[in-house]
Amino acid sequence: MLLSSGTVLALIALIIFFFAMRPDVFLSFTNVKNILYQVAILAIIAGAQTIVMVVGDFDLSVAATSSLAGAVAASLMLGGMPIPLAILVALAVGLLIGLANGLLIAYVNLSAFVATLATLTSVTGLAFIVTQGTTLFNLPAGFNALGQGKFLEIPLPVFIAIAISLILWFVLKYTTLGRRWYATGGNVEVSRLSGVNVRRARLLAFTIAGLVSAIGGILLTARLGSASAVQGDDNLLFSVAAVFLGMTIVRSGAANIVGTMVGVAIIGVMSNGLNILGVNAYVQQVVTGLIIIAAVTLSSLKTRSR
Amino acid sequence: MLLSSGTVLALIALIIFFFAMRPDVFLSFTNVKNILYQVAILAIIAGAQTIVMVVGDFDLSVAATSSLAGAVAASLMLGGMPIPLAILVALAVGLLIGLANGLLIAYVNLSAFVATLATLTSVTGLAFIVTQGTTLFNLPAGFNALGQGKFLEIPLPVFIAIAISLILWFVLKYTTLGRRWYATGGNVEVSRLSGVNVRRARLLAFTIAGLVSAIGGILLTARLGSASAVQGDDNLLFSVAAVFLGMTIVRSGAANIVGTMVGVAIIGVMSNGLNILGVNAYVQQVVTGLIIIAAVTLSSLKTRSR
Amino acid sequence: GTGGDGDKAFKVIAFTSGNQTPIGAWWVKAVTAKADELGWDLTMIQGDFDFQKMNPAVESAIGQGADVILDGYTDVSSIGSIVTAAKDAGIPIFAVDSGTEANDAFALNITANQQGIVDETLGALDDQLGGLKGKTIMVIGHDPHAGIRMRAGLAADDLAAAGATLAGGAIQKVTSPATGRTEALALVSDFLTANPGGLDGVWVGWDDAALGAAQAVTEAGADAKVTGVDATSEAIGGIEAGGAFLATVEQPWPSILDSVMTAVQAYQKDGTLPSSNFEAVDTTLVDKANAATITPSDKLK
Amino acid sequence: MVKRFDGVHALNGAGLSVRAGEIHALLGENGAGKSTLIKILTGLYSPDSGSLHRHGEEVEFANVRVANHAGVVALYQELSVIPSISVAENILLGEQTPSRGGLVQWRSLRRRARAQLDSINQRIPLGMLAGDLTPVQQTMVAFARALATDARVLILDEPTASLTDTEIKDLFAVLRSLRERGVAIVYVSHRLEEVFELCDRLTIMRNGQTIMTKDVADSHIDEVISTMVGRSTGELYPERGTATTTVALTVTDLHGRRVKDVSFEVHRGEVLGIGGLAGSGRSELLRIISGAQKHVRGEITVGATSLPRSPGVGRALDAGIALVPEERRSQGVILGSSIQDNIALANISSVSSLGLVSGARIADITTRGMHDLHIKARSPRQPVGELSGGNQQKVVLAKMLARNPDVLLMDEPTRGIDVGTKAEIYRLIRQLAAGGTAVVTVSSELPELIGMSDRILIMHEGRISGEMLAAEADEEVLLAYCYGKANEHDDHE
Ligand SMILES: Nc1ncnc2c1ncn2[C@@H]1O[C@H](COP(=O)(O)OP(=O)(O)OP(=O)(O)O)[C@@H](O)[C@H]1O
Ligand SMILES: Nc1ncnc2c1ncn2[C@@H]1O[C@H](COP(=O)(O)OP(=O)(O)OP(=O)(O)O)[C@@H](O)[C@H]1O
Ligand SMILES: [Mg+2]
Ligand SMILES: [Mg+2]
Repeated sequence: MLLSSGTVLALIALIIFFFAMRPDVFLSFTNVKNILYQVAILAIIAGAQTIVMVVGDFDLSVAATSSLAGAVAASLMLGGMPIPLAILVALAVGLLIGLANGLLIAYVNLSAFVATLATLTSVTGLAFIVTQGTTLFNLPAGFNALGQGKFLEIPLPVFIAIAISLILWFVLKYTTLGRRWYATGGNVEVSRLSGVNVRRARLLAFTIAGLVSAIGGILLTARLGSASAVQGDDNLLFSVAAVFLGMTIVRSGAANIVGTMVGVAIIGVMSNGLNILGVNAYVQQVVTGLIIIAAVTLSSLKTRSR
Repeated sequence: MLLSSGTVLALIALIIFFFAMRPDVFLSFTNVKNILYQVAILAIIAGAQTIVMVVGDFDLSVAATSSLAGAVAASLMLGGMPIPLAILVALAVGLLIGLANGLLIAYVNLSAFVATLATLTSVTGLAFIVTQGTTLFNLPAGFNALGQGKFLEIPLPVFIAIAISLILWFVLKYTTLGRRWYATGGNVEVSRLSGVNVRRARLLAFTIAGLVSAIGGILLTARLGSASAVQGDDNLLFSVAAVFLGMTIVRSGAANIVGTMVGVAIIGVMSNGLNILGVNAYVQQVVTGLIIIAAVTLSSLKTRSR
Repeated sequence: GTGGDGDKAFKVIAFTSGNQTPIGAWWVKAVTAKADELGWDLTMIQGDFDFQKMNPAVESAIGQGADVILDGYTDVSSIGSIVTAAKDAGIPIFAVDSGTEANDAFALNITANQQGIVDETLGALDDQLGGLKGKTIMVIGHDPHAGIRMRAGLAADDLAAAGATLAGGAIQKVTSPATGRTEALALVSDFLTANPGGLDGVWVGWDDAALGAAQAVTEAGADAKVTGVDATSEAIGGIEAGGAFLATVEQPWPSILDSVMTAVQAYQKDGTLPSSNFEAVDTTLVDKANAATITPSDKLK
Repeated sequence: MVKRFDGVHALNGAGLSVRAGEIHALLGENGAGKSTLIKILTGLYSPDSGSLHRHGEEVEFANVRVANHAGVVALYQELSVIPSISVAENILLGEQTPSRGGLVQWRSLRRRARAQLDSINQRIPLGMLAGDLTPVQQTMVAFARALATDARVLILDEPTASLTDTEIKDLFAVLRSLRERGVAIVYVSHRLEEVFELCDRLTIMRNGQTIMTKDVADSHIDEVISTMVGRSTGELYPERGTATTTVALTVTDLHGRRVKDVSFEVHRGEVLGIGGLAGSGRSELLRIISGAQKHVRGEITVGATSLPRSPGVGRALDAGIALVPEERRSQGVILGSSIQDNIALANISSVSSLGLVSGARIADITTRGMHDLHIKARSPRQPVGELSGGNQQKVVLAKMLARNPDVLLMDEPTRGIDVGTKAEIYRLIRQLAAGGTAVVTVSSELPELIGMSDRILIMHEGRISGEMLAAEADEEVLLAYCYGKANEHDDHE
């Protein structure tokens, strides 16, 4: 079933295309590693977005939260705080933002779009304040190693992204929490009337999304060795695009981790491939949009013909 | 009913607050004119967003479309094309982008989020190509007058924004097209079974939104006397925020022009007021998010207590 | 990485994050042309301001080996991971405008002298206003850009030292470069309504925002003067037109790039590294008098 | 119990007492307040005043979960399934999901779900997405979910509204066995025959008040009806009329996804009833004729004009064909819109000129529709979502009747409608027929089919398996047609 999905076909088509264009480079170990490295953090943030989209909402603040968490960690370490403590505080910041989102949405009944749009704005402001608008750098080498270190030639963020995806996949598939998320996303009203605590389910979804986004942001900071208020901004739109691409691979049309990772792969392969072909940056942007449309159209044609 | 809405209360509270802080300035003719001038273009783009949200969708490409239209007009005029013709071509570009969105969403059945996200990406790329990454300027004075000219001391864009809002208000309220849009947004299947051509309704909504966005973009270019690929970018999030703020003023919770304009006013008053008080830009961002949350929460409390 | 051996092509990695700006685009073209001319094996990486995408690409190129790395307009703070990778591989980085202070990340970084820029622009305001003492000047900056941040800070300090008042009590900040012009326009208009006639000058860290500030001054009918930095053709046009836009500053990018290239060639020949790793070159004030003779920064060939 | 919505009393002195081991019918007209009372019993609404006692002790249910924990469980009217998750998970939702240490016990989940489905005689694949089920199957899954909770008080709000006889029999068997086990069951239905067949006691509500509680054995159906309605009603079914000889609608050789080879004619002034089992293709047939669904081949002719292939609903409406769809909430009305906006929706061209809508004309047709159908609402501006189920259904009818269609297709038009209103609707159908409209109604209730139609078609697996004049119809023969068994002698399977 998976293989016949249009999204997967689109990914395969992209890989074949780029491989045909540059057989010497595209599927080389270095380049594949490169692609993985480039999408590792997007994969984590898209994982966070997946959870929220499973419960039928959006989180526009994922990327901003990740930037703030990275900035907080960096600023604390520069202030002399030990690495593990700084990371913990940054994770707590992500968790709290997620909690705030969750409370506003599940308990104050704001629409997820407005609430997270507002948080996005405020959180970006906070990140500017924390970084004083600059790029914080000169972070401890031990911290940077988290993002830049390698194990068996493969960068650590790749392993971390895989681990987080596996955990999220497991949670979504095998835990009661995950199933409640899916139920809530399928139909809030029915879930509520059937005794699912939908408020708590949504609260938890946003809270965990905040936490996972923070992990992504901290890793991005370690990976770049620096933190700025806006770094990783495009992770927002790309994370949503990845989840949407992935939703088409299952029959129910619900967000799911496997699909999201296929979506992330499409985005990564596309951007790396276009770079390798040396396509002009502006043209790349035009083409990126077209490829997203083609991929999703392909998937929806497939779905309809079933 | 209107006056008791939380969003309207929030607007009044903001006005009273800023007036109390700077009674000499805030409600002066110059400053009110200033606020109107500052929000005129946002009002137009938010009008476009309102239409699309009435049919129950989103358009992430409004701001990008407006930038491209402005860039196209500028580049054609610099190439020697007469002003009216260049404007017409730019409007046609907006219309075509809207049409493309509409076809993808209504006929290819893509989700509005993905489709307009993809258009946003491609259209931004096109705008970079049209401007070659630079800022186009030295536009004909006759063109710039559209954005900078005044009538009775009041800048032309204010009149244009008011005219467009009135037209959209009329269309949404009194025409069969507006009825069909609201019905489609209320329930696609019910509308279809009631004989509404929902595909055409959605197609038209996106197409008109594209056209109206283009008007906004052309005016922005005339107002600044220059065009760059990204100059109206923040209009996207602000337009969505304005529509959402406005949705809370009607009982049905549907998007509506009056509400959107209240939303636009909140955003305009807030940013002007904070500037006048000399609040730091980063703190402004934090406060903006909080005010949006406060306004929407106020409304939802109101609604629930009914 | 030692100097070239002569038998194999000299391998160069070049990267810039700012290829969506005219100057970044010019740098890409100029470096590519130079590499063609000298027969270098050039890998050009363009980052669209997205370090998450650019840094891994550069580091992977480093992993495949190179003799020299060229950096254009990417602040040192954003490329920590590249610097580490380059150091580990023993490849020197030669940079144009990639930090405002000496930094041992680079074998050489040449940039414009920020103090010089501030001296020139404030000098122009001083002349125009007949002294800065007691005048109210607004300073508009943009923190994420290291150069703008530094010169805005210097300008604010120097203004205070000269006895001028900083409008709004602090540096005014633009948050997004995309909307710099509209943000500056709103900042200045709102300040002018709140304080009619209360502004003598506006010092802006870069031309795009300065153009917005100048427009606000004109629209408010105020007589404040505005200065910018960059010498874009639009700014030069504004200066020539003799409105609120008083002056801007030309930074000599072509000659800076030439100097960097000379240093690279020296390194290619026998492995000599420049004696100093930082150089801040002087700039030229552009005002009504010389505007016609300046090549705008977005029209560099 | 007292409960007000916007100052209007939905409940105004309602009370109910249910004993363990009884099936207690809760009856009343549409909008009498039955569903509201049930929502209070299960913690979904909090009453403005009134109290709740369980085993003699006062209790308060803050939300549905608290009520469920106390053993009070409801199958709500219009409640359905979660389309995007599997059948098994739908049956054991939320706290019912077997788990250990936060992990779902999939095996035990399947076993228990299977057991629940077996107990109601359903063979639905557990792994299927609930959204892929037929409406009937969805109802059965929702029912299985209510049974899975081990409730001591089980409340069913019109569970049989969309079921056919087989499922109803299975359901009754389960309810009787639950009664044996001492479960208290509250049963809301507008099908009074069911009440007399199944229930022990009944409580009747009117205008938010409890009017009477009685043993079923001591009650008579006419008394129940007149108590409910507050007046005595005449015959349920009006006299049949005389159909004309003018053909209004001809369907020839129609093939759809499930519909096969269907041909028939309806005359002006005729009421044609279509019966059959769940999933026999009746709904699809009506949807195809109304332009809502595409067909593979076949011809549809209205009067003299032949409709183009897949005309779309708009063209079919213009040709004079109107459909009252079976799922009112997802197909019939926009719940968030007002009554008048819903009615205007199907009549946009007649309430507008030159693309502009006329508020006066909308008010006009709305007033007429609300009056003709006795729609109970505060005002034409009230959102349809706030109306009781039966009144929502009347809005759907009003919307289509305002078009004065030549051919009116109705899919289960009396589903969830009280007897009084049913009688009104039957009269209305007759009135329309007398005015020359050809009426095609699908119904799963055989008595209704016989009572209201002139002629009856029965469908079986997409084909027409039998035809009969209503006046000569016999329930047993019709039922045999429903199972496709009628023509045994010429059907050698
Ligand atoms: N959420 C609500 N807001 C406003 N009014 C409501 C709401 N829910 C119910 N009502 C009103 O309360 C009254 C009782 O409705 P209820 O749904 O309890 O009736 P019912 O007896 O279940 O009818 P039916 O047999 O048609 O389902 C109706 O007049 C209805 O319009
Ligand atoms: N097995 C199935 N899988 C998916 N959809 C189905 C299935 N069976 C029926 N449906 C859908 O359910 C709707 C009703 O089905 P259909 O017209 O066949 O039944 P019907 O005779 O009206 O019976 P009822 O509506 O009482 O179930 C149709 O839209 C049909 O497409
Ligand atoms: Mg009810
Ligand atoms: Mg049916």
